[in-house]
Amino acid sequence: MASKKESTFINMVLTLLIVTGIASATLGYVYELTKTPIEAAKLQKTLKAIANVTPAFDNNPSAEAYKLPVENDDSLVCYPAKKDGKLIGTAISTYTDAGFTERFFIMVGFAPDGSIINTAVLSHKETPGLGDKMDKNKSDWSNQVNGKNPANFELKVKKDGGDVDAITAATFTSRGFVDAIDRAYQAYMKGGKHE
Amino acid sequence: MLRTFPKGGVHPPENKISADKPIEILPLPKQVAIPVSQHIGAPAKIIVNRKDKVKVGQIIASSGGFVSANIHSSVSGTIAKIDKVFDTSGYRKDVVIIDVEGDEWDDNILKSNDLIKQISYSKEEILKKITEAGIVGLGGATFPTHVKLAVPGGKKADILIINGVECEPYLTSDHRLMMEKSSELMVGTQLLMKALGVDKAIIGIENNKPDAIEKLTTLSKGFQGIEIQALKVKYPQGGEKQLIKAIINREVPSGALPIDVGAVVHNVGTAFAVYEAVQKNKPLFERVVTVTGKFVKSPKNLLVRIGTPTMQLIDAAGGLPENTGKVISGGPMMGKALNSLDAPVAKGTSGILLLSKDEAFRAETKACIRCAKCVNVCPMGLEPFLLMTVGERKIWDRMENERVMDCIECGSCSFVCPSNRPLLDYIRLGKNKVGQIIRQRKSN
Amino acid sequence: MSKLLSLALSPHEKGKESVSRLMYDVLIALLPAFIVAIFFYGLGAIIISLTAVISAIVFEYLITRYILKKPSTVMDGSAALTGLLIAFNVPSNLNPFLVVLGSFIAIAVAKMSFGGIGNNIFNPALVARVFLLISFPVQMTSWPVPIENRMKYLDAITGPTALGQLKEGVMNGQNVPAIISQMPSQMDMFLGQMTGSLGEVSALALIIGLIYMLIRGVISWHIPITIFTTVFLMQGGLWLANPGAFADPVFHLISGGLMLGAIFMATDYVTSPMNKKAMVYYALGIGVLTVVIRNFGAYPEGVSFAILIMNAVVPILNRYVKPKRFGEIIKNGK
Amino acid sequence: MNKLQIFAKGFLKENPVFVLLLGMCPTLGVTTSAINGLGMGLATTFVLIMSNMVVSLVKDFIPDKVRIPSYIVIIASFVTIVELTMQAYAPSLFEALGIFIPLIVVNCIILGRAEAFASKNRAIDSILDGAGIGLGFAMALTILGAIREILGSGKFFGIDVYSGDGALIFVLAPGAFLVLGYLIALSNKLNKKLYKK
Amino acid sequence: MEYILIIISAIFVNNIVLAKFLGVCPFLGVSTKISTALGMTGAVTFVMVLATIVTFLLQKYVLEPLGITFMQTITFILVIAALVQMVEIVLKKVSPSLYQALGIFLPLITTNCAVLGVAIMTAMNKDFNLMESTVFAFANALGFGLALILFSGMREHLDLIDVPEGMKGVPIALVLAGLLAMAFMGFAGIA
Amino acid sequence: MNKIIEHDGIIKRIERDFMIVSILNKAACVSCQLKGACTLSEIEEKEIEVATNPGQNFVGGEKVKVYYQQELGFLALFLGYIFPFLIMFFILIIGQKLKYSELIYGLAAIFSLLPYYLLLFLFKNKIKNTFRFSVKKTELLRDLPKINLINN
Amino acid sequence: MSEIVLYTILTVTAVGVTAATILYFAAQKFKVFEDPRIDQVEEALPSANCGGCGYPGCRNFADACVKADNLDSLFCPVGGNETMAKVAKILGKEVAQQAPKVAVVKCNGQPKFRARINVYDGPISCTIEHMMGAGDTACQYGCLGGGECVEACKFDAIHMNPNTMLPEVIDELCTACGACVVACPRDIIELRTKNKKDRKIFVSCVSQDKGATTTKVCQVGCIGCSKCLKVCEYDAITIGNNLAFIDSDKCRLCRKCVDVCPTNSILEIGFPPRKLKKEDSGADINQSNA
Ligand SMILES: Cc1cc2nc3c(=O)[nH]c(=O)nc-3n(C[C@H](O)[C@H](O)[C@H](O)COP(=O)(O)O)c2cc1C
Ligand SMILES: Cc1cc2nc3c(=O)[nH]c(=O)nc-3n(C[C@H](O)[C@H](O)[C@H](O)COP(=O)(O)O)c2cc1C
Ligand SMILES: Cc1cc2nc3c(=O)[nH]c(=O)nc-3n(C[C@H](O)[C@H](O)[C@H](O)COP(=O)(O)O)c2cc1C
Ligand SMILES: Cc1cc2nc3c(=O)[nH]c(=O)nc-3n(C[C@H](O)[C@H](O)[C@H](O)CO)c2cc1C
Ligand code: SF4
Ligand code: SF4
Ligand code: SF4
Ligand code: SF4
Ligand code: FES
Repeated sequence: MASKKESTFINMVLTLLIVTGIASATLGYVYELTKTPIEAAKLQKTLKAIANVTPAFDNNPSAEAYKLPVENDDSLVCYPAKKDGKLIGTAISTYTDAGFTERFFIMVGFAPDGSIINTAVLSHKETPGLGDKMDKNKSDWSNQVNGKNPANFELKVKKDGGDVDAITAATFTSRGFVDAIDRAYQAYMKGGKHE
Repeated sequence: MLRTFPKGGVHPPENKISADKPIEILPLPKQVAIPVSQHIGAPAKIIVNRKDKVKVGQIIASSGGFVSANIHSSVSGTIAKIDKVFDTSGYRKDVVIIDVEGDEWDDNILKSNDLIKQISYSKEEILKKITEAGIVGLGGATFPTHVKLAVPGGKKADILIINGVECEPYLTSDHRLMMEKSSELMVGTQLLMKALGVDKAIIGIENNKPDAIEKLTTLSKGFQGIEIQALKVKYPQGGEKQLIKAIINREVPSGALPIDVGAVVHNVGTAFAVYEAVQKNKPLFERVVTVTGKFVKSPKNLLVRIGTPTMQLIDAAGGLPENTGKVISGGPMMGKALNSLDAPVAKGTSGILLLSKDEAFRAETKACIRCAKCVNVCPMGLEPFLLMTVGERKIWDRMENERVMDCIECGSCSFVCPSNRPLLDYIRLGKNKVGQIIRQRKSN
Repeated sequence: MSKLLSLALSPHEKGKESVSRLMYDVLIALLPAFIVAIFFYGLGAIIISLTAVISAIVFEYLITRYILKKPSTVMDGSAALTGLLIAFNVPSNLNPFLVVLGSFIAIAVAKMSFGGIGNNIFNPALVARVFLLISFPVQMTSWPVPIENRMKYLDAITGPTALGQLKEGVMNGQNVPAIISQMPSQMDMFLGQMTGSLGEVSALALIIGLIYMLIRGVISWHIPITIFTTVFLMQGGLWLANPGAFADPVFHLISGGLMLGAIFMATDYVTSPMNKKAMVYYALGIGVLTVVIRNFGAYPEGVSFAILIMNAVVPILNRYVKPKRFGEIIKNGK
Repeated sequence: MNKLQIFAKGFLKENPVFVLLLGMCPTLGVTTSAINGLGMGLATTFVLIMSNMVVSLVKDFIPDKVRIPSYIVIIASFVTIVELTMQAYAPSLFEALGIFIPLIVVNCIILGRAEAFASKNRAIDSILDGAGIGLGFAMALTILGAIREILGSGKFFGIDVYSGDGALIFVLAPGAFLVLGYLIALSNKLNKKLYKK
Repeated sequence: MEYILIIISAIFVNNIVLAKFLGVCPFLGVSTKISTALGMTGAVTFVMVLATIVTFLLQKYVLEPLGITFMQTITFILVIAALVQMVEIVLKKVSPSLYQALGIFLPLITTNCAVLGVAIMTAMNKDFNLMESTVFAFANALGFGLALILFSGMREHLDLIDVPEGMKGVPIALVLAGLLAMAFMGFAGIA
Repeated sequence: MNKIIEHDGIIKRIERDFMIVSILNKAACVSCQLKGACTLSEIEEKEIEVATNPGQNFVGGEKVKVYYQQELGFLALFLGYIFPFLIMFFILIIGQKLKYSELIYGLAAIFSLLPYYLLLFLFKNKIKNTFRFSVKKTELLRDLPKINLINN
Repeated sequence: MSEIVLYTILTVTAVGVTAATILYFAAQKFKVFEDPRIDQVEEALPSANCGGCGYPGCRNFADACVKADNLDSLFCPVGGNETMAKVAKILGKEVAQQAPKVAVVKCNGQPKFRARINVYDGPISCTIEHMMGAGDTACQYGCLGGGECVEACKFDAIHMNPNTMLPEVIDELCTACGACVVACPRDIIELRTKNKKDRKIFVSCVSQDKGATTTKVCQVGCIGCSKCLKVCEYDAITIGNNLAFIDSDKCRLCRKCVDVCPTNSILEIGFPPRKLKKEDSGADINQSNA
């Protein structure tokens, strides 16, 4: 303990300056290092979601992304998936406030004719074990809309007179889920198809 | 609606088996053992010696302090020895043992049974006579009566309440006294009124003694200032705080005395003793004791000399039944279990109750189910279950904060508890410890 | 030996009350509701009740005997009562394993973990019910339709409860009178002809039980009556303010588990306050929370939650709301 | 104390979760599944080891009075490193652990201070100590997560253990408290048996 | 209305202790005195609100413009630790007797993960403006207080009963917290 | 009901007309096993000054109970934490209503504490006279005489 | 170096230094840390938390030791001299030696010596039974057998002997903390100076009744006959209130008094068995208690 630095004011400030300096420099450096992977990871997530809801494509949908306006000055991001320059599907990142808890986000893929190709949940805070069954990892409940065209498939849960079987004990989530799809569908059909 | 106190209370089976048995005089015993500590406060100091001859009514131990009382011989004879024997407290305590020889009364005592209605003494004279006669409260607390009558400066009594409630099951001594010595009782009451300087007295009697109510009501017309109040039957109406609340709707504050609300409460037995002391110069050396029990051969109300061994009373009531499980001095709710049948009758002994083996033992204690019945029956608004719980854990300061000292030890809580919890046992423990702590704090 | 006298401090006399007498009285008070349950739900009601009662007793016995190593308390009837109340709180087509699980949670978690009877803070039967409700929402919210299912058990035909229908309708923006008009008449509901947990359906039978318990002095009126009044007044206020969005107070009184909860569960000695003033506050809390949860929450029914939440408040009530002490005078300065 | 003992005490005798009862928030908050518990535990372990090491290396250069702030800075830096790394290479775990990652900082300050304060140890011991406590923490979290996952969703590390849903309550808040409560009771019992003199 | 929803949600539905698991250590360790729990609520309210205002400004006007939000953790913890200590120093300096009075009334306010947690939650919630953040912090403090007060009452009850040997202390406290959390789930969906 | 707050304390030293009593903390930290290790909450020994009355003889190291009126506790809480909180909140509300920038009124709210503390500083003595403690010896059971029922 | 790194360094250093400066002042102003010696002292204490020292819990005692000017009035009976020496060393203070003590139960009223006259039916608590009066037997001074002393002992040093129905102290475990002395409502337990090999001689009776009463009540009660007083060569015995008392500091364990006691109320414990000279019950009383 004898070798310990004395606690004079100068000593202290100096020490702290050095400690924080080194720490922040290190962090800044780590940040620089991880910046690219982090962004890549985020992109990867989006791309994966897009790939899940559209047929195989060969363009970069996120580079061609565009926005579609919806109510309340909000907008949805659309990712056109193209193969050989031809539009084979559009992934739309959509959301709903009709779920059980906060707003949640899903990705829906529409075929050019407006029928649903597939869906993927992006993020949600629904109750584990109930609402999270809309996630493909938890159950294949959401597959029931695949291939359906909202034009002749009422996007409502059966209780509300629609064609969708609700998740048992999670009607709210189910309602939110179809509400999100519907939002995307309406926007898409209202001229959101970018060939 | 009959009057009663508003909160709590229970209604145990009355079992007043001896209610219509007139008072009999118990034959003189061969030997008596007169305790010198028959009252709350300092024991009296013995002023006689072995081999001394004494007469009935002669003073044998004199008051040992401010709160204390004289003790008189209840028989005539020779002092055999001064010893320690078990008394109602369960401990061996000092007694004067006298061999009975004849029945020679002190010369001052008027032996005639004539009613002397005329009060010819001043307030001071009455007080003096009461002091000399060694009268203590006969309602059970045995608080020296003269102390209670000496209203401290700054306080003023405006009403005297005579406690004829006798709410304890089984006991009938007060009842019989009210029936057989009604007029004496009335005069005694007037003496007490005069001693206190009040012009109003109310005798409170529970409705299960309609004959006494009727008799006294008729009689009271001839005595100025005395009223009779019939009360709903509810235990512990005899507790003075409850009685005051029931009759004149005043609430004695926690930690205060009845005199703080202008009332003084005396038992009917006390009033009768006062009559005899003042009008007949007769010290307190005998009292009415009920000997009872469901299977006692002949339950009785006996006029007994102080110092008579308990066993003689039991013999007079047909002997000790085979299956006796418990002998209690007093009633079933507040009485004390005797650990020796030789324990002498004292001034405070209102009854001897015999319970059979079946009745005597307590049922198994179970966990408290928090049914709140004890809270609801507690006439003092305490929470017995809580007091017991903290008592078991020896948290005395919490007990003090929860007002354990307010408990009047009526036993309603233990009586009602469906889990047979010994609530009052632990509350007493707490009162004991907290009392000590408080005293220590004061002396600090 | 036989000549020895017994010594104990006073009182030497003991009233007739005993724990088992009280518990069996409550069981008797539950009898009318049980008969109604058998009438409406037949087989299911019997199976569920037997399973729950027996398993509760067995768990109580095993735990007191082998884990706590204390004298067993099964004979006092409280475990049987808890079991029966669990049964009364679940649909009559519940899987028996779930009933047993419920009994286990009630006895082992809610009761014995705290040291057994008299020590628990939360009502064991309600803990079991809410545990099952949260864990198995599907099974716990499919309600057999009365009468038709007398001989059916697991395969019963199900339908929504009145409150469930109400909540569903309100969520969809329907008008309340319109929703209620599709339901059984209030008289039918009062008698018990509606879907619901097997013991909660008949308000009439439960009120008979209440009267029995009041006469026998098992409970005092404070808790149930305060709950009824609070719910009636508060719901009445909402209803008067907006009859289109809120159901009428009578509907709320006779539907769902309000009667069962207010009469038999909120009054549980162990988990309710220890004096009458505190009981009124407690019951007030239950009433308000029930109305709030029923009208504004996600669950159509709120009595169980309301009681559990107020159970948590009971220690504070016991600590700060004291019975009126005799001789308590507001002391100034002294 | 030999090296092994330093390392091992964090497991049972001084297990931060079961015995010391520290870091309750992440313990309860992230253990909806075994994998989350393990992830959180390992992240904490990393921070503990690294910061213990750095602190014991630089302890002689830091005046006593500013040790606390310096220590906070060091720990917070490692936490941020974990945060960034996880975000880059394990994004889904990052999302699952959420707010509890930054909260490692609070936790480690508490766990690590004992080291910094009580024992002026050499770097190697400090590392061992950090590793012991950290892994003890990780073990506890994994066990808790596994139990909750099995009871609540019928899975173990994501693999079905039995069909059907399980009792949902165990993956929700009440289940966390309940399971931990009984686990601690159990560990008390075990500890008593093991360390009875 | 917005604010009322935030408040109800933070107190009942997403109670910081019972649903979000923040501040569990002081929750479990708090004394059994209800008045102390009340006092702690007051203190935590002040600290949480103050910390949230400061970190909100720091986040919005320093970290975000500079693009260094990743430094959130390190700056927040430093700022919060310093703030709490500063409040105490200032109080002790300006009025020692008030400080003493508080000291005997309360255990020290421990900056626990709840304060940091709330600060981070507000910072991460992009929708909140300063006022909403403050209300959110305030409501969370109240939620913490509510849980604390209920719990202190129940803990006091536990002191007077015979909890089985193995369950004494923390295990039974956790079971109790679990059951309380379960009861609180009844509030689901209210806000 | 119970309007008194009490704490166990030990008399640290006694001066002419006051003594220093250190409070044995009963809160979270005491039961915590790593209390010595906790930074953020510096477990601190709380010391208070208690005026001594003549006639009370206390000795150093003695265990006492410190008493304190609950209302005073709440008053202290109010002055120490609630009131400054209200001030901050009030300023925020005003700032928002007057449509200032968040930065401005945020800072204003924080710095509003300065004048508040200045005020406290000015009233230092008044506050000192308000907050008073009293101490009482703790009844240690072992000092009690035994119940002597035999000799009454 | 990118500007992000620069910003990072700037802000964090700024924040860090300010914060740290505040923390520094905090540390200075508060002088917060508990005296580390408290921990050290606590470490040295037996952590029995028995209260034998008069403080609730070892830590409080440690605190008091650290704060006290001298250790004269402070003693941990559990740890004894050894511990106090350690504490003194840590604190650099002086400590006075105290002779080790041990608890003895001064009642030998086994059922065979003292007949039951009643059956106590209340809760098992010596104090409550004591409030009732003499209790099961006619001795109003003797042990009630409720085991309140057993309950009070934190060291498992007292047990109820099922044969004698009396508490028995295990000398090796007894730390002389005195908890049992406090617990017993009848003052039956005494702390006596420990002799070598745990030998002890004491009057195993506390009855202050007159000899005649005592004889009736209990076969082994002290009747205050003074025979032992006369035979004791070391003035170790005093008689008061009809009761003999042997001062453990003066007693030299000569055992003369044991032989003369007509009621066998003086017990010798821990001695090698004597040649059975007398064939009376005295020997087996002692055996049963040894
Ligand atoms: C704690 C809790 C969590 C819940 N989580 C969800 C959920 O994630 N999604 C959902 O739709 N409903 C959720 N609910 C609402 C109920 O399950 C609700 O009764 C149900 O959604 C409507 O009933 P139904 O689906 O059976 O018609 C939750 C309720 C509670 C109390
Ligand atoms: C310490 C003490 C002092 C008392 N002082 C008075 C007194 O000054 N005046 C009085 O009328 N009664 C006094 N009493 C008597 C009580 O008021 C009461 O009558 C007595 O305790 C019997 O109460 P009980 O019959 O309800 O059991 C005193 C009692 C006690 C214990
Ligand atoms: C629970 C309880 C019940 C009592 N019951 C009676 C009773 O029935 N009759 C009676 O005269 N005194 C009864 N007392 C005693 C009275 O409180 C009071 O002491 C007595 O009436 C005062 O009169 P005294 O001083 O003449 O005895 C009872 C006391 C208590 C605490
Ligand atoms: C009036 C009354 C109501 C009761 N209600 C319940 C109840 O709702 N749930 C329960 O588990 N036990 C109930 N019991 C039984 C008993 O009190 C319960 O098992 C205890 O909570 C267990 O400690 C009740 C008992 C009585 C006397
Ligand atoms: S607590 Fe005291 S006053 Fe109350 S019922 Fe019990 S014995 Fe009677
Ligand atoms: S009457 Fe008995 S069981 Fe009921 S609350 Fe009181 S003590 Fe408990
Ligand atoms: S026998 Fe008595 S003195 Fe000895 S350790 Fe036990 S309680 Fe302490
Ligand atoms: S020695 Fe005292 S405390 Fe021990 S059992 Fe005998 S009477 Fe009870
Ligand atoms: S409070 Fe301890 S980890 Fe959150």
